Amino acid sequence: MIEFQGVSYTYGGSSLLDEVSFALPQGSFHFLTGPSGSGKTTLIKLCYAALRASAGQIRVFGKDAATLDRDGVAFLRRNVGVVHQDCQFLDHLSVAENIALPTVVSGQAGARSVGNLQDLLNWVGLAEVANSFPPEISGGERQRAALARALINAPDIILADEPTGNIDWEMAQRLLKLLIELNKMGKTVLIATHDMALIRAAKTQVQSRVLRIQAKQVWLAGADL
Amino acid sequence: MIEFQGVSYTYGGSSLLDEVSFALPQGSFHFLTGPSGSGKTTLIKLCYAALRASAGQIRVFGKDAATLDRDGVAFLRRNVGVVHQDCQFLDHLSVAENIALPTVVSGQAGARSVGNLQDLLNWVGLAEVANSFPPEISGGERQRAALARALINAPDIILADEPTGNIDWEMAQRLLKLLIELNKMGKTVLIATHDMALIRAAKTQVQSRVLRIQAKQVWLAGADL
Amino acid sequence: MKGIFENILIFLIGDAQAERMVPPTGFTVRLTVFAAAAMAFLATMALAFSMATGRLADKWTSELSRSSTIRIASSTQQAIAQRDAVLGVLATTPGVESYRVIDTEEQRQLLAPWFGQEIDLELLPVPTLIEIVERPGGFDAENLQFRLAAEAPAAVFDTHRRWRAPLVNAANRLKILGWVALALIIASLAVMVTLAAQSALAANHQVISVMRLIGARDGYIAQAFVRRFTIRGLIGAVIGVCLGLLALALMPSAGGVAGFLTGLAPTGWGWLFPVWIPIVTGIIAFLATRRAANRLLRSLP
Amino acid sequence: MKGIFENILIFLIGDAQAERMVPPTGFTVRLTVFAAAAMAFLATMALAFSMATGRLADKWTSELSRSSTIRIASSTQQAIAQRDAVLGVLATTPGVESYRVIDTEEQRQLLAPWFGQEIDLELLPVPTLIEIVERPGGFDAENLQFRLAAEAPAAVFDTHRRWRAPLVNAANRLKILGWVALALIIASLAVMVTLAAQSALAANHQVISVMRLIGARDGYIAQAFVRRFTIRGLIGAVIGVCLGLLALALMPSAGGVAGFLTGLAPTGWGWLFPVWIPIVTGIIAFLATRRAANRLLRSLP
Ligand SMILES: Nc1ncnc2c1ncn2[C@@H]1O[C@H](COP(=O)(O)OP(=O)(O)OP(=O)(O)O)[C@@H](O)[C@H]1O
Ligand SMILES: Nc1ncnc2c1ncn2[C@@H]1O[C@H](COP(=O)(O)OP(=O)(O)OP(=O)(O)O)[C@@H](O)[C@H]1O
Ligand SMILES: [Mg+2]
Ligand SMILES: [Mg+2]
Repeated sequence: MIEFQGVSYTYGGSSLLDEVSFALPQGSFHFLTGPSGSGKTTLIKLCYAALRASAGQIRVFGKDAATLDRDGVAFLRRNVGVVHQDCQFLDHLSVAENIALPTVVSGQAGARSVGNLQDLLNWVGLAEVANSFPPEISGGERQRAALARALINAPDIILADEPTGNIDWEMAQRLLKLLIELNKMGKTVLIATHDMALIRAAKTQVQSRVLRIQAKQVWLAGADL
Repeated sequence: MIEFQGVSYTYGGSSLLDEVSFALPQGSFHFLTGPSGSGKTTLIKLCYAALRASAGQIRVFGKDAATLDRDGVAFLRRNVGVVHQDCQFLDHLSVAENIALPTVVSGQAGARSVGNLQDLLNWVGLAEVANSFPPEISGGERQRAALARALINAPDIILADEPTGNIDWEMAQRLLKLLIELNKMGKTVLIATHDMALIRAAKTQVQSRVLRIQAKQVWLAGADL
Repeated sequence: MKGIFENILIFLIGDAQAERMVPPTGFTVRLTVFAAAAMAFLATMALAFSMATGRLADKWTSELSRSSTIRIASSTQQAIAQRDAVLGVLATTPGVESYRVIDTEEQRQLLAPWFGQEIDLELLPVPTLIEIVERPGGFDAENLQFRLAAEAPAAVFDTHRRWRAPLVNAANRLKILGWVALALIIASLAVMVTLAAQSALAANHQVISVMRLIGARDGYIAQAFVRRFTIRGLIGAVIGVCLGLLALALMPSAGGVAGFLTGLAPTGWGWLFPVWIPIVTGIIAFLATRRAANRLLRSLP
Repeated sequence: MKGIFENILIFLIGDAQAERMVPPTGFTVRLTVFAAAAMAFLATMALAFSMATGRLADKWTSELSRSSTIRIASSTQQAIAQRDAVLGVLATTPGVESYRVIDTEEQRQLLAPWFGQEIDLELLPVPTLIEIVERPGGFDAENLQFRLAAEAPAAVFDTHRRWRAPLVNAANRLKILGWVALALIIASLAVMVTLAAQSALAANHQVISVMRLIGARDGYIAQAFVRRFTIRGLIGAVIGVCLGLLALALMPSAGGVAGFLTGLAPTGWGWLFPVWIPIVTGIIAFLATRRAANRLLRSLP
C-alpha cells in the first residue's frame, strides 16, 4: 500500500532521510522507531502528502504522491487515518463532533457512523467526555480522541504518530488491541513510537515488524526487539 | 514547600479531587501517577495557581495560594519551574530564546544565565536546534525545550507534567538524571508520569516517593512500585 | 441569468454540515460586521452628499445658465419696435424654450435694493428686459448675437455667464468632492473588509489546517468561510446603510433656505439610492474572503 | 508636566527585552495601521471640509451680514445735508468699523447689468448709498434706526438681512454636515482601532498565555502590546493625515471662482490643522489596547 523508493528529505539544508526504500504491503502491521528528532514524524508526513519528498518516489495506493493535485491529496487523506503527534481539534465542536468530522468531510455522516461512533467512544474510554470541548479534556483523552478520529471512517491505511505518549499502560494496551483488530480486518497499520514495551506487547498478538530510522536510513529491525 | 490541606476541586459539576491532603517537604522528590483523566494535570495546575481550589487550602512557599493577587501569582511562578503537558512556545522566537524567556521576565538576563543556557541546551540535546523555531522541531524536542525552560532560572520547586511522554528511553534517563541532580542541590521536585519504568529507574538513584491519584484521593504508594 | 440567481441562492443557503466547522462567534464577526457597517454608513452619507450637490449644481445650472437676458436701453429710439424685432428673432431661434418681457412690477422688485420700494419707474430710464430660457441643449449664442445686431442693433445680449460661472463652478467642485469622498470610502471599504477577512481567516488558521488534514477539499473549506463572511459583510452593510438613511431622515430639511442648498435627504424612490452599497460590499467581501482563503489554503500542505 | 512628557518618552522608547515577545509582523499590523490610516485620512478630509465651509460661512457672514447700507433717495430735499447727518450719526455709533459713501464709478458697475456700461448716472435718480461695515460684535441696529429717523428722516436703513440669510444658512448647514461627518469618522476610528487591537490581541492569545505562565507580570505583558499598538496607530494616523494633506494639496484651488467657495486646502500655518488627529488616534489606540489587553489577561489564570 505504501512504497518508498530512494526517498530523500531535507529541511532547509539538513538532510534527514537519504535514499530510503521500503514497502508496507496491504494488511501489514509495522512499528517505526528511532531516537527523538530522527525523522519519524517526517516519514509519516511524507506518507499522507503533508510533505513532498526532495528526491525519489512515494507510492500510496499505487499512486505517485508527487503527481497528486490538491483535491487528490484531500482524497488520499480521506482514505488514510492519521493520528498526529500534536493532536489538533476544532475547539468549538464537542469531542464527539470532532471525532465524527471525517465522516462529515467524506459525506458519510449518517446512521451507520453514529453507531460506530458510540462503540468507538466506549472502546477508547471517551464516552464520559464525549460532550466536553477539546480544551476541557486531559492530555491522554486528547490522544485517544485523535486516534478515534483517525479510525472513524475505517480507512485502509492507519498511520499513528506516538499514539500512546500520554497514556497509561492499561489504556495503551486497549488501543493497541483496537489497532490489531483493525489490522486483522485487512487494514495496513504503521505506528511510530518510542515505547519498546508496546512493541513487545504487540509481538505476542500480531505478526508485526519494526522499522528503525538510523543514520538517515530506515532499517528493518531484527529479532533483538 | 507545597502543602495541600483538605483540597477539593470540581470542574463544572464533576468533582475530581475530594478533600486531598499531603505535603511535599523542601528537597523531596515525588512522582505523581494515576490513570489518564484522574487529575494529575489538575493537581499540578493547583500548585502554580493556574486553578484555584474549590475548597481547602494550598500553601506554596508557606503562602496561601488563595490569598495571592495577580502579581503575587506571577512572582510565585517565577520561583516554580513548570513543564506543561502541552508545551507552548512563542513561535516567533528561536528555541534558545524561548528557553531563556524566564530569565528575561525575572530580569536576570545576563552573562551568568547565558552560560547556563549553553550547558542546559547540551544536556537536553537541543544544541543543534537552538536556533530553529518551535514549529520546526520534533515532538520530543519540544518536550525537552519545555523542560529546559522550566529549569533555566534554577527555581526552588520543579513541577513536570509528563516530561517524557514523547521521548525515547535513553533521553528520558538523561532528563531524569538532570532532575535528580537538581534535587540533590535542594530543589523540590514533582513529576507527573504514567511511565512506571521511569519511576523504577529513579528509585535506584534517589530517595523518591510516589503519589497516586485514585478515587478522587491522593495516596502514598507502597513498596509495590 | 436564472442559473446565476439559483447559484447565488444555493450559495447563500449553504451547507449546514460544512457550516458548523466555522466557529460561530467572536471578535472577527464583530470586526467584519462593524467594518462593513461603518464604511457603508459613510458611503451612504457621501453618496447622499454627492447627489444633493449634484441636484444643487443642476438647479443652479438650469436656473442661471439656461437663462439669459436681452436689454434695450430706454434711451433707444423706437424702443418698442426694437423690442418687437427682438421677440421676432427669438421666436425663430432654435433652442429657445421661452422668453418674456419682464414687467414693471418685477423690475420694481429687482431694483428695490437700489432705489427703495417707493420708486416711480416712470421717472427712471429703466431698460426693457427680455428674459430667455434655453432648452436643455442650449442655443447658438453667437448666431443670436449676430441676428440681433442685424435686426435690433440697440439690443444688448447678456448671457449671465459672468454671474453664473462661479456658482456652477462651486457646485461642481462640491459634487466632485462628494464623488472623491465616495470613491475613497469605497476603496477603504474594500481594504477594510479584505483585512477583516484576512484577520478572521488567520484567527481560524487551526480550524482550516485541521479540516485540510482530515481530507476536506479546498473548495469545501473555502466555501464555508466565504459564505459566512459574505453574509456578514452584507449584514454589516445593510445595517450601515439603514443607519445612514436614518441619519439623513433626521437631518433638518432645506425648507425655507430659498432653495440655495437642496435637502440632503432624497425624496420618494430616491430613498432606494443606496441599495447598491450592500451589494457591492457583499461582492467585495466575497472576493476578498475567497482570495484570502485560497491563499491560506495554498500555504497548507 | 515635564514628568508626563518624560513618561510618554519612556513609554514610546520601550523596553527592548519586553519588546521581543510581541510577534513583529503579520496581518494584525497591516489591519491596525490601515484602519488608523484610512480613518485619519477621512478625518483629515472631513476636517478640511468643515474648516473650508467654516471659512465660507465666516466670509459670507462678514461680507454680507457685517455690511449694511443706508440709502438716501435722490429726490430728497437737502440730500447732502442728510448725508452729512447720517455720517455724523455713524461716526458716533459704537460697533461701526467703517463706513463710506459709494462713489459714482462703483455705482455704475453695480447698475451695469440693468442699464448697461454706457449709462449716464447723472440722468438717473441714483440714490446716495452709504456702506457700513460692522465690528465683529455688531451694533445696535434698532438704536441706529431710531437715531437716523431723528437726524436724517429720509435715510433708509437696509440690513441686507433678506439677502444674507439664505447664504449664511446654507454655509452653516454645510459646516454642520462637515462636523457631523467628522464626529462619525472619529467614532468609527475609535471602534475600528479598538476592534483591530482586540483582534490583534486575540491572535496573540498564545503569546500572552505563555508569558503569563512563565511568571510575567500583567503590567509587563500589557505594556509591550499597548506600546506596539499605540505606535502602530500613530504611524497609521500620520500616514493617513499625510495622504489627506497631499490629496488636499492636489485639489484645484478656488482661484478665480469669485470667492464663492474658498479653497479646501488650508494656507500657511493652517496646514498644521490636523496634527491632533494622530494624537487622538494614538490616545484611542493606547486606551483601546490597554483595555483589551487587561480584559484578556484577566481571563487567564
Ligand atoms: N477546563 C476543564 N473543564 C472541564 N473539565 C476539565 C477541564 N480540564 C480537565 N477536565 C477534566 O478533568 C479530568 C482530569 O483532567 P486532567 O488533565 O487533570 O487529567 P490527567 O490526570 O492529567 O490526565 P492525562 O494523564 O490524560 O493527562 C478529565 O476527565 C478532563 O476531562
Ligand atoms: N518544519 C521543519 N523545518 C525545519 N526542520 C524541521 C521541521 N520539522 C522537523 N524538523 C527537524 O527535523 C528533525 C526530525 O523531526 P521529526 O519531527 O521528524 O522527528 P521525530 O523522529 O518525529 O522526533 P520525535 O520522536 O521527537 O517526535 C528534527 O531535528 C527537527 O528539528
Ligand atoms: Mg515526532
Ligand atoms: Mg495530564
